[in-house]
Amino acid sequence: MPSLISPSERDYILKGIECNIRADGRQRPDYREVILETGVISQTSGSARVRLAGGTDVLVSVKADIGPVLVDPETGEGADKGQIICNVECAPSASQQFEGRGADELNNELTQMMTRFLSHNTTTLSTPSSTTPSSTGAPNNNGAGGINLSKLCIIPGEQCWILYVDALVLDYGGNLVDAVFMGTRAAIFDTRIPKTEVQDLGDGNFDFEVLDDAEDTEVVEGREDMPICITLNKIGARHIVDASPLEELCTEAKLVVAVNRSGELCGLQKGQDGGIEPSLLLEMIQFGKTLGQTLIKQLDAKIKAEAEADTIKRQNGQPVVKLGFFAQ
Amino acid sequence: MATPAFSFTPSTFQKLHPAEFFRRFTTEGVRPDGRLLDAFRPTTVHHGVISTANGSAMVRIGGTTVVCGVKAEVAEPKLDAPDQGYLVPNVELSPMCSSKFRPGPPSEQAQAVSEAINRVLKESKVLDLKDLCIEEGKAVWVLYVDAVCVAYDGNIFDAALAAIMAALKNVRIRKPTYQEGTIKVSGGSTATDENSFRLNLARAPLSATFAIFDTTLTILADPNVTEETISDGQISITLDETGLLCGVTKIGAASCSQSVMKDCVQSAKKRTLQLRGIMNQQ
Amino acid sequence: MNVSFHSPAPRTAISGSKAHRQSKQHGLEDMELDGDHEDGANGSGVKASTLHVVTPGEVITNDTAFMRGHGTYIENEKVVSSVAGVVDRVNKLISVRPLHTRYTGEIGDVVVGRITEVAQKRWKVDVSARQDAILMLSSINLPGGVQRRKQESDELQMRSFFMEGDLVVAEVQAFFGDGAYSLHTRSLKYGKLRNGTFISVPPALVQRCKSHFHSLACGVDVILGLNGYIWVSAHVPQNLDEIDTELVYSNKNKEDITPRDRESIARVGNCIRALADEFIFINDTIISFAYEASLQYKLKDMNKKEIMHAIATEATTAVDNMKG
Amino acid sequence: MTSVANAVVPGQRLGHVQEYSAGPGTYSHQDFLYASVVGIKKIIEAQGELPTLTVQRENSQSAMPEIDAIVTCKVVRVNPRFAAVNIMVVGETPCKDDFQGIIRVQDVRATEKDKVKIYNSFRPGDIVRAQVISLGDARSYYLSTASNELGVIFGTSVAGGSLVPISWQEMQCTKTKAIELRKCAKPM
Amino acid sequence: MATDRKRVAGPESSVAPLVEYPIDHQPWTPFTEKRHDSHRQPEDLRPIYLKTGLISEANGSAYIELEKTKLTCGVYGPRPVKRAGQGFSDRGTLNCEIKFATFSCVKRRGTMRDAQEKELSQILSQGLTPAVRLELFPKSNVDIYITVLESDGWGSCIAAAFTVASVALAHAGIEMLDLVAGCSASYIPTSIPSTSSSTTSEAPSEGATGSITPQIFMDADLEEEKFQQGSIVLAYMPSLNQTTHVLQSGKAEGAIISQSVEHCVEACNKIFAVMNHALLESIDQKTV
Repeated sequence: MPSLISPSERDYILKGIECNIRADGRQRPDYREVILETGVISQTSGSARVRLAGGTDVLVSVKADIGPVLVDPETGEGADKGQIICNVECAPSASQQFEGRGADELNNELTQMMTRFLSHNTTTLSTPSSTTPSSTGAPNNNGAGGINLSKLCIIPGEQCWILYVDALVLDYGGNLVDAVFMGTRAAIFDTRIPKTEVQDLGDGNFDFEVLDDAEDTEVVEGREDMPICITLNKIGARHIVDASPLEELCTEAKLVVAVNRSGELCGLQKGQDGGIEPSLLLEMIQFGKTLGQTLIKQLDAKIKAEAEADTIKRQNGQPVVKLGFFAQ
Repeated sequence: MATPAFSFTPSTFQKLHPAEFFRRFTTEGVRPDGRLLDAFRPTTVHHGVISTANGSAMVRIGGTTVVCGVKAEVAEPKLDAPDQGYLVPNVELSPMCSSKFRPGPPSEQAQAVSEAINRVLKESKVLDLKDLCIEEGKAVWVLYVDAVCVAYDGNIFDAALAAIMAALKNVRIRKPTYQEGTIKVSGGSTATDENSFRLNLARAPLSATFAIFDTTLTILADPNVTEETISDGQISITLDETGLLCGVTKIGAASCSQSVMKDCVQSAKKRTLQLRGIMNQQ
Repeated sequence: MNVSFHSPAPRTAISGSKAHRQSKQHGLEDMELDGDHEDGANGSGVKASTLHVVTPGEVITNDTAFMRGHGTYIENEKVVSSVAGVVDRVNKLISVRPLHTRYTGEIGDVVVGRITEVAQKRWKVDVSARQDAILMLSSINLPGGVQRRKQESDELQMRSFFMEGDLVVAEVQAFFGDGAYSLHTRSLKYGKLRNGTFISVPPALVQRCKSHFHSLACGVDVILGLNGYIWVSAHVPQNLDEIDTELVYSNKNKEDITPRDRESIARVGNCIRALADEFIFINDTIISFAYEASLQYKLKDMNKKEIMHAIATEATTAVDNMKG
Repeated sequence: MTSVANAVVPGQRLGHVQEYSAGPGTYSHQDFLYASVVGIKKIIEAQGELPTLTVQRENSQSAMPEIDAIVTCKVVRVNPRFAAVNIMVVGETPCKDDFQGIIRVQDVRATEKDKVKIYNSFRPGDIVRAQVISLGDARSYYLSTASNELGVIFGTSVAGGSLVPISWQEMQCTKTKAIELRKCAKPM
Repeated sequence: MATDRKRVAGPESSVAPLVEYPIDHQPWTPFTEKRHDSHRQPEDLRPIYLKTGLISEANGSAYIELEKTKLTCGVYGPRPVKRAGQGFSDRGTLNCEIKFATFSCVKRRGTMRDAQEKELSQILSQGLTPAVRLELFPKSNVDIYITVLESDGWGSCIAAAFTVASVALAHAGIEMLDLVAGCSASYIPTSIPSTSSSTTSEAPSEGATGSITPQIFMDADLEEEKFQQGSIVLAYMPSLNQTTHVLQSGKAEGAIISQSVEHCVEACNKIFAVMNHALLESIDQKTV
């Protein structure tokens, strides 16, 4: 991750974007090639590794664990819900800038963003009391995060599944956010949660058992509705996607647009130290939305293809071999 | 003292020779801000300024502003005091209120003030901690009393203590019910004497602070921040409503003779009486 | 919009490319360690035409006749590798060239670097070496006069010459006691870089050549820094006699970089990336061949792995044919 | 009360660039001039040129050293190469937080630079008037006293008395009458 | 914090008591009444009280109050960079820190800066930097410290932080391109959906929000936020017509978002007038 850029490089990049020829020959709305593999870590409930050709390398793991439900003392909200706990960490080896405490701010920014965009609780940001009281039957069933948290509850008021989503940035080559969210979607699609059997012991007491059968698992419900992120970098009067590290250094303002498959916007966040005119902002949101829907389609097709290939291999009794870290 | 050939604006002179600048004023019996040596700054008190707190108050002494909020939570009592709650006073001197303070853990001054106030509250038995018991050995109230300094212009001790006392007076806690290890309070309608209780404060200590100048033997009431920085030390006298001494805190290396001390106590009596009057208005 | 998803694939070597993977001093075909001594090398005999890759601690030979070079040490009279890399032999001297390493310079090397710090009378320059190189204020050509004396005012306005972030091309002039390189730009071909884009490749892929400044037929200038930093820019006709010394430190790109120029620059840049991806030595000849090979693809497709591979393959074949 | 009609806040459009030129407290953006500080708008007419629009700030910004500014500073440390100082006043405005500066040995005086000894020019505690010559490095501004009216303006002798200048490079203690060496500023 | 030895320590852990509502308790809902404080229309903001110059030690300061929401801000600088190891920079840096007072929210907040406060601080400096002419402050720092004394509505609290910080910056005499006004809006459905929407639809066109178009509530308070599907916070420079920050969470259709951006921009222009007034008032005070 370079931290410095010369004025002439900046000028070259800016003018190149103006005439739609980026320094590496891409056009403004072009992504780099995405290399994706799911199921790369066997100890997790689900995992994926996403790389953008030319640098960025993100490993996302999902681990399902059983824990107590989180209840809000004031509203009683949360008793019948599971949880998603997100964490993004940039490995110090990914960039010289990340050494020591160098990545703290970025880690926190990405973690908070992921929590906000993936969490069911549309206002996780606010005091925990501000979720929709279930008693009123307010309409949002699955929040912006898509995942159905109610399905993750095992015994209401007591135990639930907690999905720990950990993204580890192994290498930095620009456009972290998009890569992290693509990886997260792939990892959640790869996730299998064991089934549980709840027994009523009477007196309002319950007990449950986790079924040990590897075949008897469930997928994460609502995973199709999870959003992914498109980062638009405003450079000059134009905006590009999937910026390279040098392009990121020229970025005046970036806009992260979270969008789900039905084209609903699930989050917006401006980054960097510049401003955007409102009309351009709306144009960028619209652009991100269209792009995001296409991206989700292609990403899902790829995830599905890989899952199917794995299933066929399993049915034929062939070992499912992942290239993992030996791949190019 | 400074070579007369060089002329300075007053502000430049004050910056270069703060002590000398100040001395020229005090020898005339006034302070740079126009006050007499024994004058306190205008003081205001507002009660119940924060609705998310169980009790709150804002105290302003000159340019120093302190907002205090009390939050009540439930905790297990200590093993050796199963029927006593907790009273946890803290003074926050954030980097917002003055450039003296840096972000991060509390500064030395914040620690000193918090500890001094904690001692006053504890040792003058302002509140019977048994009043905070919900279920003996099981659950008690914790009162987090946080005084946030919004603007710092000296004499934080007086301002913080007054804000804390005013906030404690303002506290209302919903009456709790204890059931199988969980504490419940009723919500909804506004707090009344029916569904909530107030604190029974045994005493109301308030303080007056003076800055000491060793070389000139000057005593200044209610020092502001510049006076604090050039003074040799400060002494705070804490008195309750009957005029009984609750505590004396001195910081800095200044020495303080008996007669000076006596004068300070006399002045403090007058001041705390006046402050009490301001607090009870409304 | 243009996006494609791929599964990872195992690395495939480019066939017939070995000539380009050799070190320039000597082919690895010359590599002949006496058969008698091969037993020590974990039973794997050194075959003449293969690369001899060793890992740290691996015995290269136990023939005492050999001398140890860089990347090796002697233990129990055996030559042992201290790095992971490829064995090189010059007569009786054995050394191991590490696969991944920072730039190790020699006096006279042309390097491309980025200014990281402006200090007292000197700049610190990142040249991908173990430590930042130093460019002394006294080692640059001052503006206004060809060989003007350094003045005190120059010391106070060093940022008007080079600022943090600026890219420079310079020559390694000397070594300091602590091993840092001292650079100089006291030639009109050196100085600030403009009108183009920066690419970084492993330093080992750039070989020492007669010239590191190339003007390709496609109208693109390339500076191949021996430290693996490469500058690809629009062609600027150079007339060394009539250079305005004030302009040497300008930050302004030239006005007339056409979209065609940009496309060519991007294409050359992608060719260099494609070659570096396959660990092929980079020089002007192979870049030209790669450029020719790339013309059948659309520019925006050149980021694709398979196309990059195809371009690299075609370029190496072309070079082989030329040599053959 | 001032005429609030002329009071402006940052971002307020003040005029067209073809009518006025931008003075202190304003900036131009696209075709217009805007205020960049809170203050009173003033128009300074000039002969043969566009009138200059300025905004006289009401809330003075904390003082910051600028190149060529005259600063008053206190010497905190000396070594053979330079004297380290705290810049306390810029022009006539005191700084809320002191800035760091150094006076390098070659910047102490204008002539016979190679004979200058820092020890014979400044001592810790001296109040010095100096001029900013460069933004310097990451930490310190570079200052110069190479001018008659620049140098030590106030100092304390070894004995604790205050010093009075007796020549441009000597000062005398008012207590002991001992002479100490300094680069003195000529009183104005 | 059990390890915090620099503060007067309380018990190791404590919790807020559970709140039990009486059966006849009828909380406010958007289906019954228009807004939580009934005198407002959906597009109305709460009245803003804005005042400069409360912190004498700061270079600039301001206090903002939107009914219960109360924030103070102090600006220090430009002052020398204190942190060692930072290289030369020909631009100044803007450093922003926001802290919620422990008693500012329904739930007591920690004394240490938490992850959320750190993120918010970053968001604020991202949204304020475009307005400050940092090129005029080489190698210096401008520090903005904000304390939230009371928060009634998350979005409005962030929005108020933008507003109060930019007024404090202007009050500090710092050269700026424009003021930054902050505004928030919540998307709140105002009718109960007719059918249960508990089944996740497989067809992407029928998103979980169903067919109900939520209403845009400007400057929602905490009670209103409990019903929101999503919310947006916009920071905007009125004179230069630039958005300096946008933060949206929750789900919404594109049309709602463009509508709320427009609403927010409009509201920011109103807030700008208040900011303008507060700053001019500070001139009057001085010159009287």
